Amino acid sequence: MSWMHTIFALILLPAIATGMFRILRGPTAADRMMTAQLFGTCGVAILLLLSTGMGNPVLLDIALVFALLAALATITFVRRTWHGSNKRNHGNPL
Amino acid sequence: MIRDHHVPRGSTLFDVNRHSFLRILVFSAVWWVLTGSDISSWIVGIPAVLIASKLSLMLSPPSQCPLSLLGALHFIPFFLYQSFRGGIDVMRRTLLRQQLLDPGLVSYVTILPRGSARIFFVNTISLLPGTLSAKLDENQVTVHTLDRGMPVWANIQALEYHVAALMNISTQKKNCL
Amino acid sequence: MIYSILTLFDIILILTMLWLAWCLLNTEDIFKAVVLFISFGLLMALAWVRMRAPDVALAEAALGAGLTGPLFLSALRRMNRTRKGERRLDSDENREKEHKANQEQG
Amino acid sequence: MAATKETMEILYNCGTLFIILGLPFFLSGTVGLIRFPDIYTRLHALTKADNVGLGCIVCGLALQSGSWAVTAKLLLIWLLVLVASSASCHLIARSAMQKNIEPWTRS
Repeated sequence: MSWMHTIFALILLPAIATGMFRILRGPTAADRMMTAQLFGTCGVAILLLLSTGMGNPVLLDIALVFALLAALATITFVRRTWHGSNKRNHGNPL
Repeated sequence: MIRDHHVPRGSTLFDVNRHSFLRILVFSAVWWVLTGSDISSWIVGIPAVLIASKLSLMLSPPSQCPLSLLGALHFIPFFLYQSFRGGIDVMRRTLLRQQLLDPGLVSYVTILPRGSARIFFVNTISLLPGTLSAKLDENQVTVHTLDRGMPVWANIQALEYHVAALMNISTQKKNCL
Repeated sequence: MIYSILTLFDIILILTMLWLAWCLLNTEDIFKAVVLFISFGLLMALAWVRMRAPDVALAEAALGAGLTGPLFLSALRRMNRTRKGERRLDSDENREKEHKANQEQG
Repeated sequence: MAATKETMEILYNCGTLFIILGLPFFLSGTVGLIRFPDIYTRLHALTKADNVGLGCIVCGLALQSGSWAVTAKLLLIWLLVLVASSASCHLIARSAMQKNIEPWTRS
């Protein structure tokens, strides 16, 4: 247990909360998706810090899953949702 | 994608050449990292490692431009330093009061061969200071830059040189395949 | 000391999640809702961690954010395609058309 | 054993410094996401700042952990995030180019 790491994690939490504005406001769909990516990266950092702060090494595994799956969502978004939405203009989907 | 190479595809399941040995070593290391020092986990681990190395050999067959250790020793410090500079650069632009942005598109023709070297190059461009790879047509990379005043061209060229050294590609030859 | 910091952490996390959930329920744009859902899943995993249930957090991160998110995104594309093919099964227009047809027959 | 204890303490403090160094990168990544004018510049802020910030934090935690297994796991996580974010960054930028989204320019 270390209070210092907990404070660091606490500092990172507003970074996530502020990212919300971009989801609400983002003009294009990609802007919104990028915020989800930011949540993923910040979430990994918070989990790493909490794993020392709470003294629980299992949290490293959760961080690993975060790192893998946040990217999965972005890639699905680009290949499925965003590309498919106006295929008429550009005939070459990837 | 590199497809026209001569790796014995129809070989036996566990024929031990240099490539498969290396991959088995890498995947064993990953398994060790994931599970820690628990010996009983290797009951599942050994089959998993073998299947993973077989699959990886099938999906991305070893290229003729293998990684060089010396190149990696040069590349890693270069990459760490450059990406750190990139982070500092972005931080400066975001936190200062007036906006220091002068974005634009730069196009760059790479001499790296198609395949893993070029993909690696395009992906690492995004982590360099002020550059972001936005498009890849054959050997032409379109790079978005945060500041047109930066020496983008020189930066990318340095990166290309290091990637070539990492992948054992001589920069004189146009194509290593 | 550490407990007060963790409590503060929890409070901020809860407030963020409540705000997120409120926006998620209120939004009209479906894509925005999907992105908010993915973000909510990630924060929910953090919340499970704070409730000392790391195994549930693992499942939440994998299922909530990792699988359901891409699933929704794929479904969204199907929905758009259906809409373009003028075959909106569930829309009010269709229902009105059916209603009119029924009335004409009746 | 006093010497090893001292080195441990030095390593621990170095790790703390690294973590403190990493935090502003994350904050600047978020600020950039909010402040920058178009999608490409936001991608710049997101990928670079966050990766460097995570790198600093991983480095600091690795120095503090004092065990090779934990260090290797932290490095694996960082590598995964690095690969994932650079790949998805390129994908988003390429799709944006294909959709003819014009980059913002100073005019």
